[in-house]
Amino acid sequence: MMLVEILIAGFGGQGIISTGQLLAYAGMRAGLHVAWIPSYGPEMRGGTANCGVTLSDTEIGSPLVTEPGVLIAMNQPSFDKYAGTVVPRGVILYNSSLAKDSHGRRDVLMVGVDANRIAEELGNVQVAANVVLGAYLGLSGVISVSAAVEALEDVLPPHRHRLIPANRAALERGAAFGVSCREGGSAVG
Amino acid sequence: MMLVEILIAGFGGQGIISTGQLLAYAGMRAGLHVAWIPSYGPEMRGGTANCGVTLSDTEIGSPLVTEPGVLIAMNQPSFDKYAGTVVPRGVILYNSSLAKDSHGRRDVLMVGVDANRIAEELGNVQVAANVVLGAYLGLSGVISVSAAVEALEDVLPPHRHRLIPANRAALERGAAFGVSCREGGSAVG
Amino acid sequence: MPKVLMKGNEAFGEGAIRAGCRCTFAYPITPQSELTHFLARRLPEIGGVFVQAESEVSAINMVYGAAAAGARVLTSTSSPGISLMQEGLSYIAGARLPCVVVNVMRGGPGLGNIAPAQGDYWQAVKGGGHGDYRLIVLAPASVPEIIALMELAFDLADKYRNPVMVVGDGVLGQMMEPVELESGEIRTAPEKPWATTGQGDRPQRNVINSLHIVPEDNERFNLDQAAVFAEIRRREQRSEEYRTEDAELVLMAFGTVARVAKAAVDRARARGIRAGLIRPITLWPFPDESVRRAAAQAQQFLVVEMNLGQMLEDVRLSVNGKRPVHFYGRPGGTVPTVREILDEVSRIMG
Amino acid sequence: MPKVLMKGNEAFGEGAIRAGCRCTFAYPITPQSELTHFLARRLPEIGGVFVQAESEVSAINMVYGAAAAGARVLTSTSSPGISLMQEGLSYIAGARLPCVVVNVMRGGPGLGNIAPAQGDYWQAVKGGGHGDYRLIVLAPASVPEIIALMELAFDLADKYRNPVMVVGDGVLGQMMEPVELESGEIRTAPEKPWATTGQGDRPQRNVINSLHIVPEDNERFNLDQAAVFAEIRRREQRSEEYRTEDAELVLMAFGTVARVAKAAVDRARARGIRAGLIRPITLWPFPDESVRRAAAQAQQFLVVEMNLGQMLEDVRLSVNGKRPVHFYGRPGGTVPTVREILDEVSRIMG
Amino acid sequence: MPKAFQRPQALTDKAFHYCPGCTHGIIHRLVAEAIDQLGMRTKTVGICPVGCAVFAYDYFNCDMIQAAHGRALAVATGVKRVLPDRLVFTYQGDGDLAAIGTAETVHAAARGEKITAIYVNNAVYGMTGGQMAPTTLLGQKTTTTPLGRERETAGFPLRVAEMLSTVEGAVYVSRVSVHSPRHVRQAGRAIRKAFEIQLRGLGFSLVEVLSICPTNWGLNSLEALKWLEKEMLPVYPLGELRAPAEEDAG
Amino acid sequence: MPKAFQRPQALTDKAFHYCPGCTHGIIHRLVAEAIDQLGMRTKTVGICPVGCAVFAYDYFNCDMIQAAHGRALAVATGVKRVLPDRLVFTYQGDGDLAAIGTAETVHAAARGEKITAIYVNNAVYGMTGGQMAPTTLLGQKTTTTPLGRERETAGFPLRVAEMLSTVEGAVYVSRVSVHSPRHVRQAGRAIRKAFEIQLRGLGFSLVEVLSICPTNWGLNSLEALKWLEKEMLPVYPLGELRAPAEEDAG
Amino acid sequence: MARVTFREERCKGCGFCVEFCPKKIIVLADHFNVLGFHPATVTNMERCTGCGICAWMCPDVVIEVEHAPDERKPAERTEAQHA
Amino acid sequence: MARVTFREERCKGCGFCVEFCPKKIIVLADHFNVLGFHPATVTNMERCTGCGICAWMCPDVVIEVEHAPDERKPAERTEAQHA
Ligand SMILES: Cc1ncc(C[n+]2csc(CCOP(=O)(O)OP(=O)(O)O)c2C)c(N)n1
Ligand SMILES: Cc1ncc(C[n+]2csc(CCOP(=O)(O)OP(=O)(O)O)c2C)c(N)n1
Ligand code: SF4
Ligand code: SF4
Ligand code: SF4
Ligand code: SF4
Ligand code: SF4
Ligand code: SF4
Ligand SMILES: [Mg+2]
Ligand SMILES: [Mg+2]
Repeated sequence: MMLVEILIAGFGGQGIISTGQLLAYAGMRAGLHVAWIPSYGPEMRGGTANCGVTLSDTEIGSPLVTEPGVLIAMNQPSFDKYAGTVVPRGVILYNSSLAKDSHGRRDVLMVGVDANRIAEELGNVQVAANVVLGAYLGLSGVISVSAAVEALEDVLPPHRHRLIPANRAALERGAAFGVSCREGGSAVG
Repeated sequence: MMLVEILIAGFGGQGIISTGQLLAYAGMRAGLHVAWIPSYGPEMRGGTANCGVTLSDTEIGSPLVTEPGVLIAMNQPSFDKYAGTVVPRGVILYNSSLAKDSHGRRDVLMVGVDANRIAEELGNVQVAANVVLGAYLGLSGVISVSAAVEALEDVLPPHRHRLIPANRAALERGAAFGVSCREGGSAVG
Repeated sequence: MPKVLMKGNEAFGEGAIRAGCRCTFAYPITPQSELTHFLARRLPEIGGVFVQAESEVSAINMVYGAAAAGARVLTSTSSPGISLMQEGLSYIAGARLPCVVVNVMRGGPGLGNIAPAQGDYWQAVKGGGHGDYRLIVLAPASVPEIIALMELAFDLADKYRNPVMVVGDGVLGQMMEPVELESGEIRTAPEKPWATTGQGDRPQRNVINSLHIVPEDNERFNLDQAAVFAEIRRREQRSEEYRTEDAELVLMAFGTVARVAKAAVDRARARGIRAGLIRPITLWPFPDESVRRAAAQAQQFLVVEMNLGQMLEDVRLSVNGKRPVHFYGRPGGTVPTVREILDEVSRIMG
Repeated sequence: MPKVLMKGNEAFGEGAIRAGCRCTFAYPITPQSELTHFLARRLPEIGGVFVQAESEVSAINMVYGAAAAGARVLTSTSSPGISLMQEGLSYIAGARLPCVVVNVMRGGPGLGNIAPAQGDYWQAVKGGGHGDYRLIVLAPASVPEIIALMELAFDLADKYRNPVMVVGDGVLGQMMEPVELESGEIRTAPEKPWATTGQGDRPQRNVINSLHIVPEDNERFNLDQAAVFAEIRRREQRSEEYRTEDAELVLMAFGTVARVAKAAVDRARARGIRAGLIRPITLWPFPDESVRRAAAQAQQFLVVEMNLGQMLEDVRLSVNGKRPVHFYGRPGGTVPTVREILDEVSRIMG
Repeated sequence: MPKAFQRPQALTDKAFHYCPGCTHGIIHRLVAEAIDQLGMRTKTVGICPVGCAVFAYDYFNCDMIQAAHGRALAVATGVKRVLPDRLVFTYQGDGDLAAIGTAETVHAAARGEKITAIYVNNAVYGMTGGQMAPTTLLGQKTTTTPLGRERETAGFPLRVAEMLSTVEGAVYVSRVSVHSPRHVRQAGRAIRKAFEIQLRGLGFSLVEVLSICPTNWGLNSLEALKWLEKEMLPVYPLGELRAPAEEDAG
Repeated sequence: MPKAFQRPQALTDKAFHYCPGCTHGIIHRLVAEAIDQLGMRTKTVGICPVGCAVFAYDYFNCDMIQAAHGRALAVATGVKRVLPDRLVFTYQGDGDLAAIGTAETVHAAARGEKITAIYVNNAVYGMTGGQMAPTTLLGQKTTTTPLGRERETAGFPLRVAEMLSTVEGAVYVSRVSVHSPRHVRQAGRAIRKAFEIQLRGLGFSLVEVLSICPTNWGLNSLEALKWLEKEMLPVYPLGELRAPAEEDAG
Repeated sequence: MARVTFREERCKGCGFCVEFCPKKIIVLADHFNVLGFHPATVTNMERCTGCGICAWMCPDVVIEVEHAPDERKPAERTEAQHA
Repeated sequence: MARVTFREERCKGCGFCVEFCPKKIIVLADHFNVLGFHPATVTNMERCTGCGICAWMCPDVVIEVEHAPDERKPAERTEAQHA
């Protein structure tokens, strides 16, 4: 049985919500059961955003991600808040452009991705979250990167399809990095 | 065991409510359990009023008077509406100044009292209902007329105590008539 | 003091005043309007406050404010008005504010009519508002008892920091019965160090609030309240038992109906049927102890209500399958008669 | 059509549209607001009406008007908003008007929080409003099921001329799951000869009303409705049974919790405990037939809810003392985990 | 002989339950006449309140809905949005429209709903026994202001027409009275005009009708008419507070 | 050096949860400053709404009550009637005060309750995700008016200050804004004046403060200030709509 | 000449027609009707102008007015009387 | 001379102080604060008049202003500047 629970967290405006939906759509394309759930309400004020994605090969019970197997932390507050909730032997990917490993957990795989820098290199800082998602996919292989690339059409409304190339590049750059981590073990890129 | 349920009905303004309360107070003075309940709500519109009084030597169950043992009908509509609800062997006293026996029931004691005329003779048409109450007391003896006279103080607020003599006279004139009926059997006075 | 005839609706007000309540916010509705008339006259005479709110929604939220400010406070209405108060009641319970709410029930649903009914039992005892909370619910059956239970209501509200509802019906509100007003002491509210009265000399400011944005905090609040409710259940069950000692058939009824049922018990006994009556005085906490005790001996239960069968479920939960529980109900504003109940008793004991 | 990811809140709207509903009156509230966003956009596109009411009180009364005029009509809110609708719901039931009301439940009482909860079970099934009436209450557990049950909801509402409530919670409203939108036919409402549409060519004018000033009339109305309710109870009970055939322990849960409980059943079975699940789909009529059937064989019941124990009472009434009924609850906006339920199962079966 | 005056078609034959002299009856007739004049009887949906006029569904000879206390304008909104070509009116008392129904009133107006409110201001809650209404005059005795309404504790009479005349969606706001034949005539005109404006789709209309409640004012009917004229008119001046610019109606 | 500007005593030290640039924060500060200036911190009871300001009980350093959505003025009435010498204020958004709370607002004003409403008009429902408010401008896009508010279906912006200025018990009604330092200063004065009028027992006071919601307007904070100035001011003109005759305050 | 008819059984004796009849030809009768009120009645039908004012003012729609076809419309007459 | 201090950890980088400082001496820093915003800071404290406008406009009460005792009250200054 496969069941992956992923928490994606960061500032509002970092594309957290759509990155989560992208993962869910990619899971769908990969034939998995998927569920996506955002945090909602006044904790949105002050500019934080997060969502949980569940991927499973059987029916999904609760879609709430309270003890994630995987955390994607796009900024420091998110890292600080959620790093402790990740299950032992889980994975934490963090945006090392904006956050550092303040926690020092040894029982999880800790991967820093210089996502803002990479995204800026790709000409669009807004794709940073997809860089990290790409890294996760490269690292875990849970879904193919091509499924995620294809799913970009599902997530982006037609009038934003011009953004597909940048996002595709972000996923692929991230994935390459992720694969390299898998090969090289825990790393900060 | 003694249990008397009396329904008093007529136009608003005929003093129905206070006559009922007078009877209840009189019952209290006579050491009985008493309960009084008015009809209420939109049926008050259009100028009708009625109330039920229960007198008992034991605790009173429901104070609602739906099948009265005694009906005091102060006008024709009340007579028409309630004469049929009186239990067999009950008593109907009606204000023969304004109503006639439209029903012709033979299984009840039917007593007409020319109450408006008597009250006008006493100089106050507003005491007509007390004339009929007096008649009932004289007829039934369930409570002494003097208890009712004394209870006038309880019902009338201090600034209306000047009305006591007229009401007293009404009760007494009625009672005298009631006693005469008792002696003479069913009658229209 | 001599006995006076008093209307049930006035007795609610009189009881409140004797309980030390000086503060009422209400909106008129038949069949409880006399309560507002009484208090609109009486409260200003004794330095109290009567405000006619623009609606029941507003009234219950004024109550919320006055209770937060530490006052013993009352509102009163009838069925549709109680429905409008559900959000406010849930907030008051959520903020742990004491207050007393009177419901002089009438026929429903919808506009229904203004005749006596008991169709709001579930609303009162299961919580018509959202979330897990409980109202303490008292059900007087006579005008003198209204006064006594109003005094109790304010005490319980303050003791448990929880809203208390006192339920009557059109008959109870409209009827007059003799009451003897002992010149007993006017009660006063206990100290309320939590009240939002302005910080004054307190070291800390006070906050009245029902928001617990973190689910775990709200859960803790709910569990703490569950403990309070358990204590109330343990300590505050009240009922009147009438001729139950040797009863084969136990009638269960509250309020006005219980008076009719009591007469039916006597009449049944006269016919040789060993009937008895349990009259819940607290509808919540439901007197399940009494019912369980009675179920040890009685063979049958008959629940009589002015509705389609609501308290019935609480009786069934208490009896828990041990005995048959029968039901006789008259919904929509009609009052069962002694004769009807007797017929039902005969049918069962036949 | 391809599968799309859809939010639960949007699925309520999508289901309504597919049911032929073209008319929604609502007031925003977390966690159901996306429903209003969705319909505010979609309904005008298809010639429908979306009105943002000034309050939930107003919304439910607009629903009353639209239903009286013969439309399939929806409103939607979350717990505090439902409390504000209680008078209106009682009127709608009293006037025998069909409509659908969505409650995406959140933590209570009071303002509570916006997290998923099930604290409004009693309010939904026992009637939070005044008088004797019933709501038909449906409880989907997934986004696709939301769509299906919304279609059913409108059909049942029209069939029985009674309001139907569909309850979810914050999780169900906020989550996205894949749905396959078959291009099935849009349903249409049946003829409504009783609707107040202007007399037109009808020989008689129509009146929509819940006032029956004469108690006997209101009683007759109530008894007629009782017959309708009995029919609904007979015909419309729905539940999902999962591995109950040989279950020694039957879990009972609805909505989101039932999903968690299902996972717990599998895990318990893996540990050799013969567990099963009954998931009520209709909370009212409660599927007591299923429960009674299960009680013939199962030794134990465990009710799991996101509250302090509400459906618990209906389970106990159905089991009627035959088997022990246990309870595990997490109130105030917390969702039980598979692990917690398993622990509870082990404790009971241990 | 031709009828100079006869019962309007838009009234049923049922006798009113109102107290002797209660002007609710006159206002009913005026509404019915306006419906007749516009030939809309079979295309009208009326909504009656909770208040003395609660039984109006028995009196208006058209499809009728009985609404919860104060919610008639929300109900009317629901009806009109479903049936945009019908004539939809509410008939409400001052407790109903101006106390418990305040939000519904203001927002039906703000939305510019194409419905008409007939608003009967009798300065008191008639049905429930003469309590203070938002419109009760200062000093006026009611069952909940036994010493007369005091500004310090019970505030000031609410002028609904003035208030709504600040609201853009309320295109026709008029105050009339029925204490004399001339005023009855004007009232009838105003009601008809409001209906016409509705049918032309211009927006929300409200006609406030000053009315008497002899029963709860403790006066006989003729005294009550005089009291209205003497006491109410100064606080509630008559006239059109808002009307569409193009004056082609009536 | 003496402090030219420091955190007012009547604010706790808790950081606001508002979005960057949200002017709720400025308005909080102004209210707190007015309380400080009047020396009333320990004699004040504040009531916060449901809306983005729901956590205001954590921010104002005085006794605070969290009220149900729209009911703050009813709650305040309850408090003030029990504690007539306290300073009692509500802090409410436009959804809270002008939609669901309309009746409470109008009637607190009509009763002339001696309380002050701080009414934050940001033309939108901030907290719940940017739905239309009664105050949303025509053409303004919100999550429930995705094509912009249309008069035909969604009606017109409600001008609360204008509406309440017809109500006798509302003795002080003022509209201010916070989009520039000068306007912030005026807003502070108006709030203080309202409080003084309350303390003098004159009646109900309301200060409408135009405010921005960059998050739901889809603008950055500075753009939002400009939008307020350009779009909102014409619809919601600033000024004192009602004030007591004797001008001795402020 | 005009004719005024009363549905006597519905009259509540409020006296409005009596008060407002410009010709002062309406009175309340001595007897009670079924509702218990003294019903209104016209004393001298000859003098009735058919102006309809009695009917306009009657809260219970008790009164019907008929008039000769050639007369002015009642509305106009009233206008003149009450302007 | 006056001094302006920022509780940097509370700044949300809205830029109001930057925009409204009459001396234009406030900028948003390059670094992020703990909240993830670029916090405001004064570039040239010498030029600060202590007018307090930055503090008045700050929605998060981030700023405190001190000034020399002999100067005019800040309110007066502002009056002059913005009248
Ligand atoms: C929710 C609710 N609250 C209160 C009532 C009681 N009630 C019925 S009518 C009414 C007021 C009637 O006054 P008004 O609207 O002025 O009409 P009037 O009778 O004067 O014509 C009230 C308070 C009710 N039926 N429902
Ligand atoms: C009874 C009820 N209905 C709806 C809500 C949801 N709700 C919370 S805040 C709000 C509106 C907030 O808007 P506003 O009052 O303008 O304040 P802002 O957030 O814009 O400052 C709504 C609809 C609620 N909490 N309770
Ligand atoms: S109570 Fe007043 S308003 Fe009601 S019918 Fe009688 S006179 Fe008319
Ligand atoms: S949502 Fe709008 S009103 Fe609410 S805090 Fe953010 S900017 Fe301010
Ligand atoms: S029609 Fe005119 S003149 Fe004739 S009775 Fe009536 S009011 Fe008098
Ligand atoms: S106006 Fe009508 S009800 Fe009044 S007295 Fe004349 S006929 Fe009778
Ligand atoms: S005090 Fe005035 S001059 Fe100094 S930084 Fe602030 S705004 Fe600029
Ligand atoms: S105004 Fe305040 S929050 Fe905004 S940038 Fe300046 S210091 Fe930071
Ligand atoms: Mg009225
Ligand atoms: Mg707002």
